[in-house]
Amino acid sequence: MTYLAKPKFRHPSLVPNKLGFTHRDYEGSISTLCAGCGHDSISTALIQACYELDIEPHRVAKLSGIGCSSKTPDYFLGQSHGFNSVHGRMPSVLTGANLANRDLIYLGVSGDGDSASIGLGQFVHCIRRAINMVYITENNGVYGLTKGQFSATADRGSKSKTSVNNDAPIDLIGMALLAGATFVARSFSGDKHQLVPIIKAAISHKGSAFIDVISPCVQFNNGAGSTKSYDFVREHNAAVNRLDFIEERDEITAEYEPGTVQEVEQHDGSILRLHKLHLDYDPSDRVHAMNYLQQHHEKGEVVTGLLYLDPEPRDTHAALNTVDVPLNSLGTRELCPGSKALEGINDDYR
Amino acid sequence: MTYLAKPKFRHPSLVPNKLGFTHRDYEGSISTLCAGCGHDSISTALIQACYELDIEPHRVAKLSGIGCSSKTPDYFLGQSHGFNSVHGRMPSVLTGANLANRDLIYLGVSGDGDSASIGLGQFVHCIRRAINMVYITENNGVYGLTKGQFSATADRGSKSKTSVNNDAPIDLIGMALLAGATFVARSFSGDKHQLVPIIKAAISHKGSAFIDVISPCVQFNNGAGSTKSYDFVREHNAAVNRLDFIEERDEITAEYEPGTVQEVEQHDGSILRLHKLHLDYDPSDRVHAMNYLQQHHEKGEVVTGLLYLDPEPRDTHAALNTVDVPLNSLGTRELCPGSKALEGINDDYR
Amino acid sequence: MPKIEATNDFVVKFANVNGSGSASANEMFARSILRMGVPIATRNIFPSNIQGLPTWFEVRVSGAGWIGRRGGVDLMVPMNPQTWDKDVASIDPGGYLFYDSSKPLPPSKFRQDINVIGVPLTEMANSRWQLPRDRQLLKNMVYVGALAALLGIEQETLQKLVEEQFAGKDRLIKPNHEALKIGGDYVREKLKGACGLTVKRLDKVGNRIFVDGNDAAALGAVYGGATVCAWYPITPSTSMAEAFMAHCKKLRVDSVTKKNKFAIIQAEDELSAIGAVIGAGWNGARAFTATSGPGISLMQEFIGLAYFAEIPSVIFDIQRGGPSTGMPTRTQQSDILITAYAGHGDTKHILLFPEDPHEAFELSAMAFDLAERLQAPIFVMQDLDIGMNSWLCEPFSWNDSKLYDRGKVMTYEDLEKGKEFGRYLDVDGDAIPYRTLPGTHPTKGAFFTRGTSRDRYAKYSEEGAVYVDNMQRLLRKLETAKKYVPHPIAHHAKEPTRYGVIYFGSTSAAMAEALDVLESKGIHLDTMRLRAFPFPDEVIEFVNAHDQVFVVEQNRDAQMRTLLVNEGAIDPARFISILHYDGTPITARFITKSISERMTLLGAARREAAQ
Amino acid sequence: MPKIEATNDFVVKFANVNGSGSASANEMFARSILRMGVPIATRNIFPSNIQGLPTWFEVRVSGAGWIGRRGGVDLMVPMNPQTWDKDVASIDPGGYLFYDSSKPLPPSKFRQDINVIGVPLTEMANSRWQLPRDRQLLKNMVYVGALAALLGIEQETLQKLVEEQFAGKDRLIKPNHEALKIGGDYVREKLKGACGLTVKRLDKVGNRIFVDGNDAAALGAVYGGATVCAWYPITPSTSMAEAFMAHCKKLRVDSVTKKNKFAIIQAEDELSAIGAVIGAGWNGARAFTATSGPGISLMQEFIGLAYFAEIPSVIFDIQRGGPSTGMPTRTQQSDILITAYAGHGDTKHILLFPEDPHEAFELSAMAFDLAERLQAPIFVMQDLDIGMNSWLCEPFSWNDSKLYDRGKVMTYEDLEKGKEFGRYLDVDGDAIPYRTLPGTHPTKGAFFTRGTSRDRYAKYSEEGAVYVDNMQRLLRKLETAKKYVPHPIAHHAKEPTRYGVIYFGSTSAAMAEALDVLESKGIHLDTMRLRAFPFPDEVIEFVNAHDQVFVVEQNRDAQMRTLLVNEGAIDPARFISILHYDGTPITARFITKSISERMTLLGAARREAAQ
Ligand SMILES: Cc1ncc(C[n+]2csc(CCOP(=O)(O)OP(=O)(O)O)c2C)c(N)n1
Ligand SMILES: Cc1ncc(C[n+]2csc(CCOP(=O)(O)OP(=O)(O)O)c2C)c(N)n1
Ligand code: SF4
Ligand code: SF4
Ligand SMILES: [Mg+2]
Ligand SMILES: [Mg+2]
Repeated sequence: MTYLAKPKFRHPSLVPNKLGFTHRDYEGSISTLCAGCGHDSISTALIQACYELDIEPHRVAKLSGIGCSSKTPDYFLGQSHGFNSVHGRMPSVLTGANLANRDLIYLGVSGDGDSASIGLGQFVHCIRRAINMVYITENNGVYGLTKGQFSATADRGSKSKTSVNNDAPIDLIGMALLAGATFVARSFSGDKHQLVPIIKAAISHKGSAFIDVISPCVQFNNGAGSTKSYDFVREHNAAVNRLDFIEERDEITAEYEPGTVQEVEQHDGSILRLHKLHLDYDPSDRVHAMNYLQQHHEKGEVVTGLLYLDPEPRDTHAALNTVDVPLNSLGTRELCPGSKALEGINDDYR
Repeated sequence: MTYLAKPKFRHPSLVPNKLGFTHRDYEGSISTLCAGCGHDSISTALIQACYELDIEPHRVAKLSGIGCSSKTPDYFLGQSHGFNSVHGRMPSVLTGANLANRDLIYLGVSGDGDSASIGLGQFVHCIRRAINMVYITENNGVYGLTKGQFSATADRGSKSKTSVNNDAPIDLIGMALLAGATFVARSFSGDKHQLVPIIKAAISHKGSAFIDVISPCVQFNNGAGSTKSYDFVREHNAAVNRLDFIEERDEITAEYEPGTVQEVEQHDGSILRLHKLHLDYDPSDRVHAMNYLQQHHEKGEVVTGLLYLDPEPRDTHAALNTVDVPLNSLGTRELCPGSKALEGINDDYR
Repeated sequence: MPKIEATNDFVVKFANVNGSGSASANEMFARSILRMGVPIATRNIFPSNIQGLPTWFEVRVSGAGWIGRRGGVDLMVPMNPQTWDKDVASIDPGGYLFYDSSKPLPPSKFRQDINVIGVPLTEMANSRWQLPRDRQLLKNMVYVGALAALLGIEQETLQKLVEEQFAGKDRLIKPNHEALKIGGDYVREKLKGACGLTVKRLDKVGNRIFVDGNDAAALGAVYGGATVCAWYPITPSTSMAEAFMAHCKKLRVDSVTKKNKFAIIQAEDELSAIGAVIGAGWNGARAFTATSGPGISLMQEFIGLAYFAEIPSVIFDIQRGGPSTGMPTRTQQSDILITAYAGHGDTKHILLFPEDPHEAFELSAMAFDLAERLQAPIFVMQDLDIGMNSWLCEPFSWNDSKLYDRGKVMTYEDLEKGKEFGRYLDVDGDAIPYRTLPGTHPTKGAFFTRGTSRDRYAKYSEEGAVYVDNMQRLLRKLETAKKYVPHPIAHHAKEPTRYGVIYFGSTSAAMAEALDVLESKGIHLDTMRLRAFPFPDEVIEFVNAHDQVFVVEQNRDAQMRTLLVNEGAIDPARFISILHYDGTPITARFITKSISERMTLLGAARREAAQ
Repeated sequence: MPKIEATNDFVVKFANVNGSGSASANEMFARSILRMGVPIATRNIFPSNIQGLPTWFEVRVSGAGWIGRRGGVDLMVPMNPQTWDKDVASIDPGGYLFYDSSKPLPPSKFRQDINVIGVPLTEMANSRWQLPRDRQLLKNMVYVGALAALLGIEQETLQKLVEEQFAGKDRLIKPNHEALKIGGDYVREKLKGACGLTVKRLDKVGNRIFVDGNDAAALGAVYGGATVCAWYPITPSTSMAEAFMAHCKKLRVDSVTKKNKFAIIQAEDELSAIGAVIGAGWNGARAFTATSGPGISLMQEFIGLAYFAEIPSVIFDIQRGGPSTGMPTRTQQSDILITAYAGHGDTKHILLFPEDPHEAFELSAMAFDLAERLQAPIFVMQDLDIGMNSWLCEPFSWNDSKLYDRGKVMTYEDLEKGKEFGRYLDVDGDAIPYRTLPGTHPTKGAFFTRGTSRDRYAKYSEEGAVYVDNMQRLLRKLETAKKYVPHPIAHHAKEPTRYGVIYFGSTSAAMAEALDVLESKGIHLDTMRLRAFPFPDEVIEFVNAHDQVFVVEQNRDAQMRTLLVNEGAIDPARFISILHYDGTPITARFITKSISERMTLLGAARREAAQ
């Protein structure tokens, strides 16, 4: 919000995590977004999640498109490399980056305009290709940076100061499920307690994880006619579950009512413990999830929580059978077949 | 297939339709596709449908992208204007054409590469905008024209001569339903009896009608490992209904078992009579349809038929509140506010 | 302390924070001067951001009528602490610093060679109003009141502007009037004579209008008969599409049915926007899109299609700072090559270069005639400076007797009469073929439009000769275009000279002033203002008639000079490029300085050669 | 009847139908001549279609070693009834028509001034084989056998080729051998001496290889260390990506783990392909895409990003006939401007121009070094003629002592040592800054990459001076590039001359021959073959050292001349453009004729001036 120098004492208790990093080590530049913008809360949640996961900040690569949302990677993880690419095309840039170095954590940050309007094709294709990443849309139903036009996620009938949206909305969650994402969640920028564990679980998921975060634009889409306003989401938020993210098995101690808690172990050993809020919701069944979401969306509900999880995710690198070391670490010796091989090749062309 | 001059006596009985046009009047140039290509059968079905509907051929505008499929508009309706635009972008060109003249029938013809790969964004957006059109994908799971690479609709695990597809497939029907298409059908190029009435119904539908036609590529994707081959589709075709298209109410005479037939009247007075083959299938329920399709797709079935119909379709022109006459028919007098108005406008700027 | 003394000839600059509500106060300040009959030029400098970052607003007051950017600041109003240092540094020696003196500032924050005028704006506003939002907004009006009093701006004029502004929201009028008065009173009481800058009523504005280029171009599109607009938001073109929507709602709704004689869609991206324009153009409607550099890049493939398939289409490029996302809120003329040669393969396109909003209106309307006449994409090359700043310019005018030129379209009757139709046949020898619109005739005139090569009858062909035939016709069509596009405007210097200068677009205003200054220094230049590409013959003649020609452009790579050299087959040595491309509008001072320096060098060289 | 008599110097052309299996038979015919030590050049002319349309295959036999297209046909083999008339018309007087005489044809179908050689191919094939597919395929081998006998091609050589071709499918060898024999026997019995064209064993092929440019460039990418390839199918670039895949499978699979030291993705379109290349380049892998004109158009925005954000990336443009979809299966050099100035705003890029597959291999490998050294997109400008036709060229070679030049990358150690890091800081005075790769160091060297303007430390900035500073450095970087790119290759004519000729890419082979012919006519030209843009200084020096310079290009708009004039500040009057752009490869005959005509005119003008 402000342009002032960074305040010195924001965190009275700078408790270091396992790696010895404090919260501060996960922060970025001061945000230049509007005061109260939902996107800033998502940045905070990302900082919190990485801090709690004891991630080395520089092992994260942050990629984004263009928009207020796409600016945010500048505002967290200042020790990570970031790439603010072009509008709607972050998914392909992230795909290439991931191919080049399978060893980093890829965080794709985008907006609803960036991903559902200009970038819809890339969004879907990057997911169907099973890129190991966390893909977050900071979804406010408008183009913030170009001053408030409706984006493709605005619901039909949404009203802004100057117009009404007549087009059918793009359902990014539905698209991601259709395209084969193996981790799909929806959350709300105003609900840090829900969002932080979801981000943590997504980071530990070794496949295409997609999180759609409703993130109100206080400047252009927080009014009464909007289904992306703070008030609307608060009132219509229908969380299907609450997630605890647990790094190691032995941390689990408490006992729960049978049927109310579901535990999923991920490949890296982490445990996702889902407290069922809707007992009939089964996040392991993709078709069920789609159906549930569609039905509840028609009723005007904003279904949130971990919506779908495949504990056996796919990863492009497995499909491509690439070597275990990052491709960018291979040098001349490993890559160049040399002059000897060339002699044989020349012969083939004679 | 051949380059020879058009044979003279292909239709022994050239019975004229109500407008006095014969079948021949709906034909186009000789196809240059491979012998046996599914796309040619779709052209034949289109010709048949337009003939039976007594459409004036020149009232149809045919638009396409690039590909074998996108070449086909040259091979039917030779008296219609056609526009073979650029790869993957037919939807936007069609959208503009439709805005310019709401009085023509718009036929968008595309391929799976054209619509699901490069053109996915435009495909979805043109549907969510509720453009009054018939949008047909001639879906063979490959890029025919560039010689057989997998397209985005190829199922995971599909095998071609040289490779296996590892990416999740794009489900165009699912996408169309998600995006708000008001008429959604799937058919098979090898099943003319199913396809022709579907095309007729789609043309009479005054909104975004989408038909995905599985259309085997005999050259590159008709082998054993393909889910888009003639054999596979014949074996796994699970038609949920059969459609009779009836132009006027009084034509209806026969009586049917209760529950086996469903009739829907469209805005133009035409009747769609659906013979239920799966009694539990309800094409008027979008969410149900999506769920059914997903479930049956997971079982390896190719569900065909009229999958979804909203008898009250939307049309962009209604949303935009455009005048009833085509915009392209308005002249200087209707469009130019003139010098008088300009004086007042100048004043506003002082 | 020297004091700049000037009447109706100075520059005031406001430094504010994005989203603080200062824009309308500053605008009112500027307009009050205009209402006093004194020409002004204003320029907004804003960030690519919504709230909280620095913005500036520059008001040039020029009784002489110069409306380009002059350069320099006589009176600075730094309301943004973040940029204070730079703002203070930017004042010309002897100039004025008008600041909010509510909080004391250390002497190091000031300069010795300027005149400091403090007014406790915050204090005054806070003591009068309670609500934070009121305090913030009305403080802006307090400084306007104070400045008006300092400069001698008539209070009634300002009051009237307040009334116009808040017509309908009448309860806002009183506090705003009061704020003006509070500021004014303070100055009248405590700061009499503090400022040597004065506004004095004149009669130099006449019937001119004050309007921005996007608004004007949008109106031009309404008058030009555009019915279809497909666009995607991008600074600085967004306001053109939005203005088109606004004008259409006023001017294009059928009075009886209340239905719209227009269709505007916000596309999902620029590829879709240009696709829709091409679809509509193919189908016989006048259609356009408005975009900026990144959009132009994305549209390349489609533009190539429109060129080759010969589809009328109009593209407004409101140029901003490139390359890539570049400087999205800064101005440049740097999309010239990418538009002139848009698309892979051999292509050439038609570009128009309006100099101000008045001409933006005219060329915008004309673009639609040209598109249909020439069956080609037409680019209207605006820039952020024209597009998003209000300019004082001649009022719009329209000749009611003129009908739209719909170009060569075969009708049902033509076809019925048996007129020969070949879509790409050059019947008239001007290389422009006839087209038919979809749905024209049941059995005649249908053809297949494609981006692949085809013969004169639109039949697909891969024959070399057929391809070449078509490509040469397309070149000849560009020759024909030279007759139709707006011609350049030339002026002879007062004295015969072997030197010329070529310029175009938003450079025009600064150029006029620079020429005046140069002339007063004894530097005489014949001038030519380009208005279109391809260049009509007189452009090449102009160059050939001079030993040396300056080409003034707002880009790094001398893109217009490239076009001149390449298309005119002119020796590059003839040209001297004057390039300004830091994203700010070019100034008269910059041009004057650059040209005089080069002239001195040239003179020296000549003298040396003569020895 | 005159009879063309020639040994090892003639052109044979086959006319076939797409998908009829003729390609491999024709290819075998051609290769048999090569195996006899006689140089050949082959060219495929095929439609944008899969089955049923006309294709041609041209085999030039040249003992002298000319491998450009010559023009003209000495022996025509028209196996496609659809194109019979044109095919027959294309034979040089005195030439030969070899046809399937199974069905009688009326005399009107022939010409008086050519020699007709009929062989009942269908009849012979049908009487020997029953299955339709066998009949079709083996008929092709019958004509190959017959032609071989006619021309004196060694039967054993052909038989051996059959064995190599069907190695592994051994049961196919016998019928193919038999087919060859049936055709050969017929000729030996009935047509002795019917043809004056002869192939005679030579030793002119040496250790040269016969390979197409896409295959070669793909291999170059393997040798150049490319690990990431993202592409989208488009003719004529598809085969390059497919060849890269094939080479990688052979050369880049870890022998122990069987895992791949490469990642290839077929993207959903060209925007995605170039995006992935940029992402990989940013992340420190060597990455490329292969595409053609429409893809280049779509990539413009991303290329601008790569330029401005300085991301190593390699783009192979296999040029085809433009504009728009144009002539997808024809060749051109018409993407020069759109690549050199790709992207909106002020941009300039680095282009490489291989002359044949050998150089395609070299420049392909080099492109990856250049990309990382210069931190910029590098375009390798091939065309369909090089890319999709097999060329006889020098064998590939590699210097094993060479390590990849990874450019200026700061390591963990550098950062740890406290070396100053500013992403856009010109530390070494060559305008190339240092970069860090993601993940390098826990607390140092991270930065934010963006397409917006920023300062030397990668911090976002909208300051004019900061922007200009960066843009000027980018220009200087292009100056630096001139040192690294492959230099042009110049040749002095035998006699001193004031005339020069500039050419590049696939024109090279035809040019060599044309120069030889011109020299024999007494026309002497100094030559320069361009290999890269930006032009090293010697290019400009070459032009300045000659009165007139021909520029030979395969496009309509003289695009390379535009670059020369513009970037070299050269008077366009110095250049004479020789343009060939009908989609067929330029021929020696065309160049010879065009240049001699112009020289005659110039000579006449000179004589006139002298009078
Ligand atoms: C090619 C291109 N077109 C248009 C723009 C202008 N633009 C910048 S941000 C934006 C929309 C951003 O919307 P969204 O992704 O929802 O982000 P938000 O600002 O709402 O967070 C647009 C259209 C651009 N930068 N590039
Ligand atoms: C921008 C662009 N990229 C690539 C191509 C090459 N291309 C032509 S057709 C095609 C694929 C067509 O596939 P599909 O739409 O499935 O049609 P099919 O041939 O299978 O019927 C491609 C990639 C092109 N014409 N334009
Ligand atoms: S405009 Fe909206 S999205 Fe952008 S920073 Fe402000 S509140 Fe956030
Ligand atoms: S390649 Fe496939 S899609 Fe194309 S014409 Fe042949 S069979 Fe049909
Ligand atoms: Mg948004
Ligand atoms: Mg296909």
